[in-house]
Amino acid sequence: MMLFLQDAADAATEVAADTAVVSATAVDIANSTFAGNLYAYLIVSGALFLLGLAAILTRRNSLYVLMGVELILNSANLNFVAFARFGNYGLDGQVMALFVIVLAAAEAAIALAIVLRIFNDFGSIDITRTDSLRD
Amino acid sequence: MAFEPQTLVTMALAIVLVPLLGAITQIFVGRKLPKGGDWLAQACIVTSAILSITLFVKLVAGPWDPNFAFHSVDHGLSWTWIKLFDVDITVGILFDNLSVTMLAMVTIIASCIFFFSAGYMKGDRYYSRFFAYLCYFCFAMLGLIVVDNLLFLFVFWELVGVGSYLLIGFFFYEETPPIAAMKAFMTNRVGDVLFMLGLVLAWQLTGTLSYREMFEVIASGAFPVAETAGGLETHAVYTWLGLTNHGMLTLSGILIFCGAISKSAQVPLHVWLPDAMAGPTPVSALIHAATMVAAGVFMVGRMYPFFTPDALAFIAGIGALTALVGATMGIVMWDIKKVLAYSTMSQLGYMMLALGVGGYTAGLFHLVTHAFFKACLFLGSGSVIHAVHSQDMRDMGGLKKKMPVTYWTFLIATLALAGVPCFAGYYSKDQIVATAMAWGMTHGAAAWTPFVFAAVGAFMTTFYMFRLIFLTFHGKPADEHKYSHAHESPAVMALPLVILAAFAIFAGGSINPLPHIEHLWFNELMPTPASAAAAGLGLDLHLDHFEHNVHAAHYPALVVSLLAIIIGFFMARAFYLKKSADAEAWRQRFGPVHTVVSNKYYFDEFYNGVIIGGLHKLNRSLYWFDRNIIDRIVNTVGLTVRFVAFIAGLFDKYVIDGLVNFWRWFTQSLSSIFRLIQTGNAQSYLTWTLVGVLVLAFVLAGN
Amino acid sequence: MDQLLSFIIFSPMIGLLAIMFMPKGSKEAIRAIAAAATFVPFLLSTILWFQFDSSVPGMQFVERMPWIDALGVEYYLGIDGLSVPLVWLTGLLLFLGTFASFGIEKGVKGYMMLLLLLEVGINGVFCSLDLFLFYVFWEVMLLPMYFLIGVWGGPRREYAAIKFFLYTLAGSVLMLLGIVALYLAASGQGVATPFSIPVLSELVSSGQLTGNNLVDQGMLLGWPYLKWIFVVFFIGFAIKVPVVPFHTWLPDAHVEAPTPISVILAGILLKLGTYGILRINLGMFPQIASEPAIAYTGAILGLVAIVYGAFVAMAQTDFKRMVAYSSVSHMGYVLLGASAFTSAGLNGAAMQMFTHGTSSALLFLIVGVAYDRAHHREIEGFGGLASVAPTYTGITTIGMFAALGLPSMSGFISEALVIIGTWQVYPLLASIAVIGIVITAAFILWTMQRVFLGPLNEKYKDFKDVTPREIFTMAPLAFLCVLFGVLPMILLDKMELAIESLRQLLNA
Amino acid sequence: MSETLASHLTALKPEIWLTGTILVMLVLDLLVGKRSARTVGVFGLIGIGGAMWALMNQSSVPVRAFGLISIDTYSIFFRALIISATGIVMLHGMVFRGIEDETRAEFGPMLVGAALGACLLVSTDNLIMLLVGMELLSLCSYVMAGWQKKERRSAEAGLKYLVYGAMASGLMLFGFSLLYGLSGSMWMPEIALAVSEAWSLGDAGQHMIVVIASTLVFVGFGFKISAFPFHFWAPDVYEGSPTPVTSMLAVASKTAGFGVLIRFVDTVYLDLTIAEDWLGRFGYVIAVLAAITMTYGNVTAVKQNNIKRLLAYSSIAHAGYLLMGVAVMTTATVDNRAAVGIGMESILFYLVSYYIATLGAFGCAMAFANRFGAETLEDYEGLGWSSPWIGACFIIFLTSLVGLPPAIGLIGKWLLFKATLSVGLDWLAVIAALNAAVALFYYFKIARALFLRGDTDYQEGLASKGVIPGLAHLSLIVLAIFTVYFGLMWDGIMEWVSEAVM
Amino acid sequence: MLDFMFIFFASLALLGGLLMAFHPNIVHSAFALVAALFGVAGLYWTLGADFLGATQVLLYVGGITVLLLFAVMLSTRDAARISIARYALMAPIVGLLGAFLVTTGKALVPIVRAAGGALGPTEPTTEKIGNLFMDPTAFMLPFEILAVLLLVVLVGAITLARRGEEDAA
Repeated sequence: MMLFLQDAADAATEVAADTAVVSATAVDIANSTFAGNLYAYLIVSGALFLLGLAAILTRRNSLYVLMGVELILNSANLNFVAFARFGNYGLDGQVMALFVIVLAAAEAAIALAIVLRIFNDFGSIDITRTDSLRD
Repeated sequence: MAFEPQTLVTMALAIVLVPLLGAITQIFVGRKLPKGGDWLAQACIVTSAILSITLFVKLVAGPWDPNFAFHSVDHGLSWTWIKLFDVDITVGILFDNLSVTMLAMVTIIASCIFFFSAGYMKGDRYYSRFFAYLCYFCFAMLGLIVVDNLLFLFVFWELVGVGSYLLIGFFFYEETPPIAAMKAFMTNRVGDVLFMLGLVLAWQLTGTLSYREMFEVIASGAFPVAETAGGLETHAVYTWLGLTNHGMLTLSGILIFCGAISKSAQVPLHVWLPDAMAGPTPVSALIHAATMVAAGVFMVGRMYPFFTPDALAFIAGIGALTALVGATMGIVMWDIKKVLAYSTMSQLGYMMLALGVGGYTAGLFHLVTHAFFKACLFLGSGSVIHAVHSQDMRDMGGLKKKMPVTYWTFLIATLALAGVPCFAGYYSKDQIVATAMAWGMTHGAAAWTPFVFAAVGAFMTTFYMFRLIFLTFHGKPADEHKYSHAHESPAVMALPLVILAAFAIFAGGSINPLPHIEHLWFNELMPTPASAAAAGLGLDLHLDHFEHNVHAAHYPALVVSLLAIIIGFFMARAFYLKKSADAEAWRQRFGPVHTVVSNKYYFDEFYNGVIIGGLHKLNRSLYWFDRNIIDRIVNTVGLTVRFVAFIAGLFDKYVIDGLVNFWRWFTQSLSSIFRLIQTGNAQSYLTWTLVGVLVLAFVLAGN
Repeated sequence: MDQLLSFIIFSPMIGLLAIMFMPKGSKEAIRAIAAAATFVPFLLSTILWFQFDSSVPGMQFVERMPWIDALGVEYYLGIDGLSVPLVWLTGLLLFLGTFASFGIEKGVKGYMMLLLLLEVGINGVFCSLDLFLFYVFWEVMLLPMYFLIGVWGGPRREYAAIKFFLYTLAGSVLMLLGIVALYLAASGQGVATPFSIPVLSELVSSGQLTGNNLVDQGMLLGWPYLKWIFVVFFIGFAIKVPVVPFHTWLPDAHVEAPTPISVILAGILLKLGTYGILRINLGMFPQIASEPAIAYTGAILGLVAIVYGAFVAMAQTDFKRMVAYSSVSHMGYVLLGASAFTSAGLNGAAMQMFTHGTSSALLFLIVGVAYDRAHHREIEGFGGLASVAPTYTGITTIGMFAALGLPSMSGFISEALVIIGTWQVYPLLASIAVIGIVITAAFILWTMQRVFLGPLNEKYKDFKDVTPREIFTMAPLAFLCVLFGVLPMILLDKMELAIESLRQLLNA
Repeated sequence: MSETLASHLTALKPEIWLTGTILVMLVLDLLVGKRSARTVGVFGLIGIGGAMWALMNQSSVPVRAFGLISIDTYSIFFRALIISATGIVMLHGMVFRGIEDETRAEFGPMLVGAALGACLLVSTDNLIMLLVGMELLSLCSYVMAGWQKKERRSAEAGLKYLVYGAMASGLMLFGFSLLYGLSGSMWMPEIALAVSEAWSLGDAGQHMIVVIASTLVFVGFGFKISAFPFHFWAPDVYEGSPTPVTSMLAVASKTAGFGVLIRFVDTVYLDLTIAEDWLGRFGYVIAVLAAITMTYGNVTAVKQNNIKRLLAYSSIAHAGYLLMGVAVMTTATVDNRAAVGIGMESILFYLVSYYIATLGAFGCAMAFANRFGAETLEDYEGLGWSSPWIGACFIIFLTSLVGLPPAIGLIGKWLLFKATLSVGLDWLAVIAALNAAVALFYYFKIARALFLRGDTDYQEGLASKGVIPGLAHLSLIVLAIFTVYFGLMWDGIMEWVSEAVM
Repeated sequence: MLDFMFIFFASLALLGGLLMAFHPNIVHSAFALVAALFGVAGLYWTLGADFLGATQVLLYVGGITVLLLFAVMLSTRDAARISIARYALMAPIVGLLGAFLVTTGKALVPIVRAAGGALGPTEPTTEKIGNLFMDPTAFMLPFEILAVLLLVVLVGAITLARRGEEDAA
């Protein structure tokens, strides 16, 4: 798994070079209705945030909770990148987003290990059923 | 002065402490000594006796000075017991005619009784301990006599109480003696705390507790402490009570006298004395006839200048009542010792009466003479009891033949007690009646009561004493079996009887039936001291008038006394010797009265039922209160919680102990509620968290 | 011996450490060490007693050094006439208590260690002149006591221990409040040592410390700031004494506690409360203490304790509970005497602390002997023990008479002084207080009669008389009861100057 | 550049020690394998000792490393607590029977990893570094919580911790993004400027940014310190986790949480230009949360039966007490920043006392679990007699936790109360005092079970012989001694703390 | 062009998110999540974050695929059940939070716009980011720490998971 992550990092660099074609010019941005509008990004990120929460709050499968968290993280990342871009804040936002992505992956790895244990021990990954620890 | 002050003090200390030494030795090693160490105790008391008699001869009989007084304090011989900023208690030795005479009397009687006891108590399981207790008692009694200080008098006063407690309860392994002992001590305790209050008040009035200084301060009319005493309450209470210096002095006097009421078995605290007869007879003779009970009289005599006329009137009243009440009860008793006990009570009443009506000399004189003949009577009764192993007079009779020594000595003492002329008791008793009469003459109306009571009492005294003699020594033996085993007591018991009988005759110091009162030895030595209270308060006691009346009353009183004796004797003879009058019929005739009297006026019932019973009830309710109210009020938040708990019925078992449990219950309930959130369901945790986030956001966003 | 006090306080720690490293099983050795470890402070405090110069006013054997500079806390020890007898009594009772504890078989090691720790705390309280130090020592006593009752106690020990703990904890929390309040006021004024008792006393009594800097005009909820502190301290100490509404922990604690612990509890721990009242309430806030209403309240509380305690004691069927309630009654004299502000009253109060320490300790030892042999304490369940146990009865008689205040016993002196002192200011209260004397005599004699006198209860015909070890624990106390009854000045002399300066302070 | 790098690295010596320790342990794990898990542990201990040594040698002159870390007395203080706690936990982890021997060797790296994360967390003032540090700490903790193989409760604890932690960090991250949007920076001082500007000059909408961002950020911190209402995971996770992990969570993790919270509050909110209005509002909320947290923790603890769960609630309650200090800090005004110092000082001191006593208490719980398999109050009955040393230590720790003399806990509470009173938060002090009374109950339930209940006979437990178990026990005794010693001689701690506060 | 990209990716993200959150079948949900994440990656590109977008695609899609595999393996039918009550509970929470977010966003936009001024052209970021990661005064430390983190966490995860396998066996 470690190797996988390192590979992934290398691959990402390459892909990034290829996708440079889609980078926009100032004119493009000035002309775009949505892509040049911070509101639009914020609405998307907010919606993702709320959808993530909704998943966390409604789904009993513990994997959903994790997926919901991923959505929340992504919404935050989107914020970072959007703010960095529109506020001309530099690269900090993107760096943060990068860290978050890696951390989320690590988290997912642990989550899977734990969920596996839960499934073995409880025979279910229903988060409402793992309640042997309670008052 | 025959002795150096130093010597006198040494002798005084020896008199007091040698018996203590004997007591300590006896209690620790007595059992291991040959003959149980009785010789040691006897040696101790004889040492004291010899010293006392020496003192008596040298100090009293030698100079024959009515004003003789030796204060060791004057010679720098004193002991500072407690010295604080405002409390200075310095004790010294006070020898005057009264104390030296008392010393001699007590030691002589005690010596007799020590020897008598050696016979009487022979073979007892705790033989040596008995002597230890006796020694201890003597130590306390002698200490009481020689000190010059009211507080120390109080100290020894209590110690004689302890001696009495130990000795009454000597047969502690039996049912009644310990109870009687406790009763005696408790009754005395009641009087003693009042005494103590009186003492404290006196101390506050005068700033000292030394007799002489107290009298000086009072006589000077300056009550230093009383006037300067401030404090929140003092002022308010005194004002409220309207107490003046006069009033306070009277109050103090009465309170001090309360000590004597219990100690000298005056009504209404006399109930312990008859019960105290549960102790061994020598003890009754020494303590409950001759010495300790007389300590009350001694104390009143000592404090005589302190008492205001009002206080003295109170004393007289109590004394008169006691004289009569005691005598009436003496008539109806069957127990030989009880008769003597009530007789003692009655005689003590005479003494108090005498002191109260101004017959200082008469009262104290009677104290001395009475001590001898009453001791003799008790020892005689002890001899009888020893012989027949019973105390009930209905089991006796005809013992005159079997026990001649006992009989004759007993008879002599009886005559002395009845006040038959030429016997010691006559001189003192006659004076009492005369003084009482004079008091009546001086003050008129109600003031005649003491005299009347005294006269009636004199008649009764003769009656019950001869009733005793006739029933015991004359007539036919009631119980042949007991009679057959009866025998004269051994010499060690008989000799003391004889000695005491001799004193019963000669202690009056005269065998002239019509003496000039002033020339009786006692009157010469112990004239009535001037009343400090009257001097201080500026009261006129009309002493001249009173003196005159005493003279005037002398012969009328004598006649009355003699009449009473004669009537008493013949009535007793008629009822009990000749059986010409039917005692039973008379008893029926006086049915209700008899019932009341033979039930001792229901004093015991009153005390047991109302006071002690009430006390127990009170105690138990207070304890209930303590467990159920105080504990809970303090512990719980209050009754409300308890009430709610009761109503709810859910948690009243939790309210067993208040705060602890209430608090526990409270937090536990809250805990149970809080725990409901902790369901173990992670999703609900997340939900709650988000709710929390929302609330926080709202609170932070709100104004 | 400049550090004599420190030695007295901390010498038991050496024994504690030694015991700590003893194997659990060697009970005899542990007992021996404990006895030695309590003997050392006893010896030292005896030296202290004789070294103490009663003709010099003020604190002696002072040790003073900074401790926690941040707060101005000092390690400040010293004694005056008020504390010397109590320190000595502590040494004695702990020493005797150790011997009395030889009968304990369970957890000897822990027991002895706790006992030694307790001694450290008690002596520390008596010697501390710094409130912070005072409080620390005060609390050091709390836990050992809790465990000593809770572990080695009778059947309901847990209940009793927790009750004891909660009550005294409440008391000490109040005390802490007071200390903090004083600290805030003093440190706000820039006092360098805001915990020092002498410094604070000086400031408070000279009116320099009023709390004005904290609250408006020095008033808080209508009362002066200092008065609140006074009240808080008073209640804190009153719980320990215990004064009547706060006394219910005492009987339970006593009944459940093992004998030696009862001895120490009654003999010393209760004195801590009255010591605190004398030292802090009266010594530090004389103006407030001598306000008529406050003084009168104190006197009435004392009176209620005397009379009420005696009455309730009489209702007891449990020997030990009776003694416990009698303690309530006896401690009332201290409060009553202390509230009178007369020389006699204050001296009586101070002396009562000592005399009650000896007599009640003796009584508890006596109860312990009976309980050891009969395994119950029902007064009615005995009877006639005097026939089989004469020595025991003899010692009991002395103890009982000492407790009922018989002249020639120490209790009389102190009670009489209290009554004398009180009468000067509160004659009414003094007259009511004597009811307590009568009732005390009644229940004591009644108990005496039911337990020792009368026909022998056949159940106890094999009742063993006291053993030499028991005599060794009881005889010194009996001797002291008599000694100070006959020669009270030995004791009063030590205390007099301290009391006199207190009195002058109060009557200023 | 290499010189710079070297100087940066010098400033991070303790962290390098820790990292090295992780690597050495992992390598050793491969080399000596399962046979000698303790050898690995010993190396771990040595490494932690080295880190501690390096830390103690750090100069108190503030240094910035890597542009993200500020090494100052404040961070030294927190890192000292964290690293030393890790050492003790490591020691306990080596003997705890709940951790199977075959996985014991891997446990060490997790622990040290968590410590590394915590150290970074408390030293940084950059949000990125903060996030990485916190996640390192969290992720290692998730793993450790679920470490016990045969215990399904452990897995459950892991899951719950993970789920809760993931969401909390997600929310916090979202909050960060808002702050970033507001200020354009990840650096706290700059954020502070933006926040104060937004609050003092902005309209209601801008206020809302601050509010929402703060709330969301506080979720992340609140989760770490287990403050109400972000504490829900704590009882379950504390109970389910292996005991040494529990103490790690209760001590190191919470300490780190407070370290970062205080820094955040101090830097972002207490900037001199911040509008007092906001601070008052925030402070009020913190104070209320403090009150609720301590009350909730204490009251709920009363009915607990499982020792670890009970201690978990107590740890929540202590978080409440500590929050009191934060509330005190927020009462500072522009003119008078004294309250910051007072509040911080009291928190830091309390943390020390909490650190010692909680480590000790959980250590004792572990020892009892080890020897007797005891977990509940019933199991504990009479065990004090069988293991008197541990029992006595336990009592001492409880004494400290209640705040009774002569333990250090008293001083901690005293300082907190004093601080609270001195800034006029009287009601909070009163609630705290009431709470102390409640706390007595359940703490003494333990004491009672240990010594007063059950038979006092000696019960045979599993003996643990050897140097390491001996050391583990010794650590408890040393902690107990510290508890009392520092309770009496707390001058040194006080100095250290005030130095850390600057 | 950008608008189109935005609309496309935004729709992808939102629809993916919606499906993920509400589709009863976890497999579908997982694929929806992949779509959503991909959409977000696209949005990064529209924002000029080329490297980030690429990382998003590679790492997330890779990670989530693994996640999915396990999910399919493990999920049980009952776990997928959706309770109406939960929705009822969720709705107000999410709604209120949404309202908060709207106000926040409205206030944030002008601030950010003011700070940013006129938008410049986007530039390739990969090199810059790489430099940042290697700059000791920038993000070198977190980057290195991240390596440690991954190492430790993966060892941990493996240990946990391996034991899980042993248990299952």
